[in-house]
Amino acid sequence: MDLDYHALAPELVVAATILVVLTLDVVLSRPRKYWTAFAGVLGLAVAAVPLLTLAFGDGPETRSMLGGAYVVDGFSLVLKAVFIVGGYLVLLMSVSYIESDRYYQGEYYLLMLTSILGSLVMASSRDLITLFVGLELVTGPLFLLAGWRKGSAKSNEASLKFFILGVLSTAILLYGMSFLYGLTGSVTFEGIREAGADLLDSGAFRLAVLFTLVGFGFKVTAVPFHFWAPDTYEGAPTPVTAYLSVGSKAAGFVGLLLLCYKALPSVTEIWGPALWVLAALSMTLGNLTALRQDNVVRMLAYSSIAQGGFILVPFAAAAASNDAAVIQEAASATIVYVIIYAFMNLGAFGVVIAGARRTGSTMIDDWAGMWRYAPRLAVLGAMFFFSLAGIPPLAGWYAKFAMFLSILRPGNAWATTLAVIAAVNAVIALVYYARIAKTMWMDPVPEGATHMAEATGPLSGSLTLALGISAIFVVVAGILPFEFAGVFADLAKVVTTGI
Amino acid sequence: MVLTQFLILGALLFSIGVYGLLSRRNAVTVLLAVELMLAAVNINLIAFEAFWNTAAAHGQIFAIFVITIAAAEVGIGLAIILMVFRNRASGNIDELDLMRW
Amino acid sequence: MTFSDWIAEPVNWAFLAMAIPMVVAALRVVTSRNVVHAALFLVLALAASAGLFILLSAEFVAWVLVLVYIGAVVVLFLFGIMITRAPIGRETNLSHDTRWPAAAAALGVFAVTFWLINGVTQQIGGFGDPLPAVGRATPTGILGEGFINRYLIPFEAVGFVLLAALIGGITLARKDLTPAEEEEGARV
Amino acid sequence: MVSAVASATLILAAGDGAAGDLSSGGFFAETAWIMLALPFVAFLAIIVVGKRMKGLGAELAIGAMGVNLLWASVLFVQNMAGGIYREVNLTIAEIGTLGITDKNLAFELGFVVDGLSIMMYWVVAFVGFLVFVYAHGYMKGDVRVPWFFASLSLFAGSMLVLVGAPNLIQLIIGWEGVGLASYLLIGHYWEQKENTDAAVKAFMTNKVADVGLILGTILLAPTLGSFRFSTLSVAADIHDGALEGVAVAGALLLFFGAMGKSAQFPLHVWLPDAMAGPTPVSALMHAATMVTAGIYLMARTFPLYQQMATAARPWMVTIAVITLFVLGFLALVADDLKRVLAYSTVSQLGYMMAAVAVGGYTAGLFHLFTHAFFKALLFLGAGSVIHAVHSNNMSDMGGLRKEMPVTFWTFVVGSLSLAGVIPLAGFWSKDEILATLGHEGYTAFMWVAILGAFVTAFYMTRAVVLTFFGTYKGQGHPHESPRVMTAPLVALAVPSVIAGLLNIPGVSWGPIRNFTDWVGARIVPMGDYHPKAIEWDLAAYGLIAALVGIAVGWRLFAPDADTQQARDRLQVPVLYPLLHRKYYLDDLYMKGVVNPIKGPLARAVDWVNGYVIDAIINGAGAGTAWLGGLVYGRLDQQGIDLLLNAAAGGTRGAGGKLRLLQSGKVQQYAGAFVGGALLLVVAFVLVT
Amino acid sequence: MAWFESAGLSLIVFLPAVGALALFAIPKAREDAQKWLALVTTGLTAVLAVAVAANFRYGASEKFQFEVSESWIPAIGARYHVGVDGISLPLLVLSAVVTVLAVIYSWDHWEEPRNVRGFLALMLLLATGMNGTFVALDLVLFFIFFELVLLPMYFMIGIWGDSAKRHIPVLGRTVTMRLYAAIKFFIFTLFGSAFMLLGFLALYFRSGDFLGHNTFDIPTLIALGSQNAFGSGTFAFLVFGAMFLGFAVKVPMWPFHTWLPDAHTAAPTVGSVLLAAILLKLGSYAFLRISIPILPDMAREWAPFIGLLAVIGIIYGSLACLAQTDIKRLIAFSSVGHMGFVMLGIATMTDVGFNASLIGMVAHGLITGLLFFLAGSMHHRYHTREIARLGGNQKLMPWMGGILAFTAMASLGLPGLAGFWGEFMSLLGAYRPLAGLSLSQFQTYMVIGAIGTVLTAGYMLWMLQRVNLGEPKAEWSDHEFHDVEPTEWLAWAPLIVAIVAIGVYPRIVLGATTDAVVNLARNAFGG
Repeated sequence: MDLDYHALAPELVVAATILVVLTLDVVLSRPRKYWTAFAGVLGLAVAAVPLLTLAFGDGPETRSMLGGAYVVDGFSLVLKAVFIVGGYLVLLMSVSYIESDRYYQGEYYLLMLTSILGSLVMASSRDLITLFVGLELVTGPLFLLAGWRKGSAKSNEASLKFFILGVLSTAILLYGMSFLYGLTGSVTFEGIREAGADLLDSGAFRLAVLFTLVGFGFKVTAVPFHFWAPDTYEGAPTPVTAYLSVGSKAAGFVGLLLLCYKALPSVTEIWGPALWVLAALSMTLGNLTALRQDNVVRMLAYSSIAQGGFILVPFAAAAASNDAAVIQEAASATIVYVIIYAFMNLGAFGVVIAGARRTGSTMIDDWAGMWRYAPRLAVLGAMFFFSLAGIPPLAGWYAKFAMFLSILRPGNAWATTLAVIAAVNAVIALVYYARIAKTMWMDPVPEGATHMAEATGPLSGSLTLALGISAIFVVVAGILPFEFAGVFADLAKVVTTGI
Repeated sequence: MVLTQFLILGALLFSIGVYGLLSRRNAVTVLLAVELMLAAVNINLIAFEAFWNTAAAHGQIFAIFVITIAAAEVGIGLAIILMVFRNRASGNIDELDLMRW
Repeated sequence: MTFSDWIAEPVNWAFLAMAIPMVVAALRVVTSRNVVHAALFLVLALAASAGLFILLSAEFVAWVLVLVYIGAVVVLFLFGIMITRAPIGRETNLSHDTRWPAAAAALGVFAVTFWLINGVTQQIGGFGDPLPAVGRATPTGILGEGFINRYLIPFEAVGFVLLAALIGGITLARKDLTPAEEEEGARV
Repeated sequence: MVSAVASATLILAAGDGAAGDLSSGGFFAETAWIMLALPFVAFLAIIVVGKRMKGLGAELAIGAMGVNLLWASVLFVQNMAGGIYREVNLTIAEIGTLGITDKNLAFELGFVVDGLSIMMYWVVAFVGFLVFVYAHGYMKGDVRVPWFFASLSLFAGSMLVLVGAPNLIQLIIGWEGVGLASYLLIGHYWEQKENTDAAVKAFMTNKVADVGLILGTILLAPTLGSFRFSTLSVAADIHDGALEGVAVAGALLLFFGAMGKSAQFPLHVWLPDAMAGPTPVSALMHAATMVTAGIYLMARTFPLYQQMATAARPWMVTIAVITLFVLGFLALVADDLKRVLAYSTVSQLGYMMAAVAVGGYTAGLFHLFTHAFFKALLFLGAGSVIHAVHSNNMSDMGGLRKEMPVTFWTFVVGSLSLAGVIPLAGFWSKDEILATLGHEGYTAFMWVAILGAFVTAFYMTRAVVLTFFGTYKGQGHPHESPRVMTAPLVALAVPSVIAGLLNIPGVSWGPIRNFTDWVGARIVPMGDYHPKAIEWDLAAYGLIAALVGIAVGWRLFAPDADTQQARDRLQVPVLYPLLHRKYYLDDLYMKGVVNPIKGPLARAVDWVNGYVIDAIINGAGAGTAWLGGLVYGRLDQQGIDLLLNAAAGGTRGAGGKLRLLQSGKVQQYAGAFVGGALLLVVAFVLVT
Repeated sequence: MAWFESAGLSLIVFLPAVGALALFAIPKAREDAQKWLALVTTGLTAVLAVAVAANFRYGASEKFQFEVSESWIPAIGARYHVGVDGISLPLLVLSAVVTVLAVIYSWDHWEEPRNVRGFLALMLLLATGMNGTFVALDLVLFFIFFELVLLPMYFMIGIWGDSAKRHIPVLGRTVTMRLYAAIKFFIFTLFGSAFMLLGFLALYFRSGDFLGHNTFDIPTLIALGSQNAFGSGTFAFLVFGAMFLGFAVKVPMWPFHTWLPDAHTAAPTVGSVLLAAILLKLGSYAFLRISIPILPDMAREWAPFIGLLAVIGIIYGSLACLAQTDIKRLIAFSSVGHMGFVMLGIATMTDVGFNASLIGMVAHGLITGLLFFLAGSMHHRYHTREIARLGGNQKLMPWMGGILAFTAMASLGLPGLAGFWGEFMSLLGAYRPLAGLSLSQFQTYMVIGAIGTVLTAGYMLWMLQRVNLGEPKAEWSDHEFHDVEPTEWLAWAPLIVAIVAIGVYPRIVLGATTDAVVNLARNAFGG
């Protein structure tokens, strides 16, 4: 066993945190259960430390262990950072939400941390088995968390729908993977890459690739594999939804990235057009559908479908060219988008959580005139929503910019067409994002809303912290993309060279 | 014995699972259908393993992971079904239409 | 290889002996009007597949399947069925009206995969040949080594999956206690 | 060509002053810009402090004009003695090369002091000064005296900028400046809608004409590489045949501009309406100075017409003759005294234009010169009457010769001068125009012009008779105007009588020479025709026409000047309605052009904006929203139902459909999932 | 003053943004302090802008000065590259100065719901976007600033705009103007700029073919453009078209203009002023800064089309004005016509035409800005913008009426005031467009444009007649009207002075621009 404990440290810390939370949950009496939250948050913070030491300690080198089955390199470090920071923010948002009701706190954090652990595993996986198990580790707890509001019929439904479609997607994914393995004789990405090049013309291989993609398409809510998302997002506890739309979705993209760039770079002809179609469909249908939503969570669900489409665009770009530089740029565009999307979408959900507490509703119309009684929240809301819409100088612009950059680079007609579709969609998206801003800023306060707002009092500290972190990121990264805190600059290079 | 026969058997099983998944009303039976699909995956994996016949036995290991995960999922699924049942006194999934629009 | 060649091999008789009941059982799983019967047909199908595994020299997997599935999972199913009080007698409405489209979809899936599988065995050399591994059992040690060496991380991860499923499942499935009851439970 | 002109201009620019045998003038020529600037100073000063002054700012305006008059007089005398030429240009911007010239085209401001401009300076200053003085009395007690004098000063300044312009750009600035002042002063009593209507009409008519001026400038300037008149003159002198096309087009466009300001048919319609302004305004702007700007422009660009754009002449002279003849008739039916004078002005401007158009540079300018005196005199006289009777209408006047002797006698002098009775100024100038027309071969037009002289005399007689003879028909007791108003009348009567003597053909008055010599002091020789001796036969025809006109007028109106019959005597069928409706031109413009644009066309565009262009946009927006609803409602949430329903064969009928809609949500999602995967595989495996 | 050379422009750009942040350090109730802070910030910015103009080397106005180029987004090679040349200098100064005036005007003009701090902060943010656009020399930077103006303006219109209802044909709905206008403005502009961005990126990629590395640097791309590197094929066509969409919407050119009347009408006074005075210029400026020098051959091919849309805009805008019943909407439509002249100048592809567009932009900024100030102040007093209900304004408020008349005259292009030069030079350019363009076509444009000046005069005079002249309506008889107030004087006087000064001495603007545009035309089209 050639274990590199330094490289494994983040996972180990998270795993240890899970056990600590488990223990605390058993030991602590009910009023003290918030310590589990504290432990979880602290654990994630500690897990970030080895990330930094790995990244900057002796340079971002590639650390491979267990015969190449598990690799820690720039690519995985960046993504792990996203998962840990994103998870950290979700936990912060969860605190008051989970505390405020009779939810099972200890178990909640345990499941959440387990899911985060799964995403860490995925980021380092370099074979189908690890990838698959990691994915299940991400998803399994989420099936349960989606139904965490046990008393709510909506939550039950969310959970069941998510679960049934989830296992369906797992089955399809596995069926595809079985062929991937079967036709190449290898479960490692490297082996698949080497053998796959000769299988380009094999229909069964194509089936294998496409079924595997479909499995991940479920995670990233690509149309038409998205149907579970709106119902689940709406029904699940909002912090869980936030995590679903960010962490779990990012995990899906990690799977796609690994699959497309590490395992199947030689057969772009297979997955490129498929992802082109999924990207176009997701952007267009997601946006069009989001136009008609009255519930802010549901709207964010469709928006997240559309954003998923945007994130898929660079894949199509990579497939449209054989140039290594183009492919690298496409990969980094996806990663950049995922990073920025994580922060802004989490911010948006933070606003939703806070706004729902303020108004007692997630219906957009009930948020009318919010800036009069909750100006800071309204400012933050406008910031995150317009960032999602890609309006400079908020960070979202750079995500879209990088996406456009990648899709235009190949310069062929298909790629350019997709760019135009994306451009039109960017405009459509503005409509519903601006609609929320409009409601919060420009509509009169409905009767009685102010009293309710006064009654609920100020935001909890942890939620404020989460919103603050997201907001600072969204602004700073928008003005100085890639220079934020000077941290990611080097890693970004690794991203582009590591694949 | 050739590889094809197992693959076709797997495909048959997988398709039957698909049919069950799409047509069954009861959540538990839907879950049963999924188990059929996973069984198809396992047949594929083992058949391919036999075909490649490598020393490392990746296919079998994969199959064991699949079985384990499937078991965990059944547990999760039944827990969810149970919870739904507590609230609704019904195991039929087609009555889940709160969020129709 | 023609069908007559194929059928001449005794091992294929064994294959058919397991495959045909398996398919029939699978069909019954998805068509049975009784949930319990459906679950029991699943046992049959899985048992048949375990038999096939043995035929393919994957004994360990076969026994895992028997133990885990037939021994645990199906029991779990039966518990689930009973707890949710799904009617144990004959049921008339287990399937709903979507069964024709569902059948169409399933047929579509099968047709496509069948066609592609045929294609691959004809196009690519080796895929159509008799399976080499038959009759040569895989040493279980290799599997064990795989689990604690190359697949250590997923092995551990599966542990966490099970842990999460266990804890989460219990949390979701259990009847909520009132705070008062809980206090009492804590004291006990 | 461009280079030839450029080099010629360069020679000129080197001197930036005298050319040929002309002197560069002295101090007063050098600092002539002060004349141009003074009225603007007065304008600003009146706006700021006018209200608090004793004379409500009139003294500032009068003072400025007084200084100007002195200044202009000095220059006038200097130029009499020997020609002056001085041109000063200050570049206010370089604007680029248009890709055709070596150096940047430049916008310039400056002033030119030569025979033409000195004459104009003096006329503007002289008439202006007298009118200002007159107005000081006339406007006493008006609602906004300071603003009135400020506007007058603005006008005077703009007019001087115009006539002093050494280039087309500055000319345009002055041109539109006087237009603005005209607009402001016509609409001086802007509480009444008819006044503002008249002001807008004046502005708009001129604006239409200005299109010609601006386009003409645009045509000529890039060709020449400069906006300067001196360059234009030199270029015309060089006469490159290749440029004749541009020259003719440019000349016609400039002429179109002049038609507006100088009220040539059919753009004259604004001038009679402009009488809505206070009478001093009519006297100064709408008789003596502003309306002559078009003539001035023709004179300023005269070498162009004389040397290159001769092809444009027939068109121009035709317009001018129509103006002088046809529009004179309108004065016959007007009851408003000022309108009679206004139509007379239009007609006289036609004479000037006809002269300039056929090459009678001196003749046209001389008529401009004399006309300024007697027409200003007539207007001021009319103002004096109006001041007394508080009405513009001759039907409210009559018999005023006894009550208002000074006004009466000066008015008669003016009328006779206008009618062209020897030896008054109008006779000489009109005669020279007739002679020029004849000499240049426009004989038919000459006879029309002579006929026009008859009409002139006829309507002026009518006006004098109806105003001053018979008995008074108005309200109250009219009395002679104060000295401040009668003094300018007398001062104007003098040149109205004697000015003609300055340009008797062939007569040169020693050191002060002849009018021809004064206005001929230009950078290049004008090469125009002016008679060397009096053509007595022609003079006789003109004189006879005038005298017959007076006689007929007297005969028709004098015996029963008091009665309605006299006034109605001209109401002959066909002709009268035609004249009364002003040849229906106003109707044509309003009903044929303005109203359709303001009404249906503007509304149509607004409709297009709202219902077509914006509708497409809104439609796209609504369509997207609708599509969103469709995608969400039908496809995302229901589509699978429909799909499955269709696949199910629809055998179960409506009830079955309803049941389908209510069931199996999750399976529908799953179906879409499987279906999507299947489609992907089919599309990218089987098809490709 | 080396520091000024290097930091001057950045200060002009970012000082307002810093001011916007600093505003939130002041408690909400202390409105005076907030106003003073905003005034000092924008005032300082304007002083700096004027200082830049004072230290500008006019002899070398075709060169970028006060240039700064720093690393910004190394991953894509986008740099923080700013600088001014003769083309951008007048617009930069205009932008900085008008912002101060807007702050001064705001001093005692607040729309409901009153929120001094928020409004000022948006205004300052807007200033950063506007100033930044005019100095950006990197396509990405340009894009950021170009878009940065959207958010503040969206909120300005949406929150403080006109709450009147308006029935929208086709949509079949009655909408609240401010909401409708805000989102319309936003979507239109974003739609255009999405395509503009695609165009930028395409340039970026193609530049690599010539340089070996891809670049967003505008001067570098211009250098490539002057060698006609991008040619006139499909690529250039699409890129030009994409950028055209972005810029034309912003200008706005017919038929992309329909956001403008709604936005201008609905916006609060200061919003309308900034919108008209500065924001519209971003588009036309971008043509001169980006489209034409980088893709000259394509510009030449597009020129007749641009010219056509421009003259349609001139006529269409004027005719639409004649049909308006709302004074602000009338002024808004007049912008369509005036920007038509600006675009006609650009379409001629001559130095004179470019000059025309630049001085036209400055003049339109001053004049229409002032007109919107006036319309706002009148609305403030009459509480209506219905032309039919006004009348006799000259009598009720002589100074206000006088300034309105003055501005209307300037707007209709009276020679001697700023508005004339742009119109005149556009027509002059159209008479002799770039060699190779159809003479007869452009001369037709010239004639139509000239007719447009008549229509312009027509609606302006008609507006004056109905608003300013005549007797006041009976409904105002017992109203107390106060004439122009001190803050209004302070805000307007500089504009009035500038309109006259530029009218009499256009070198104030053209002195900076001429060498630059001559150089631009020469580099782009040779000769």
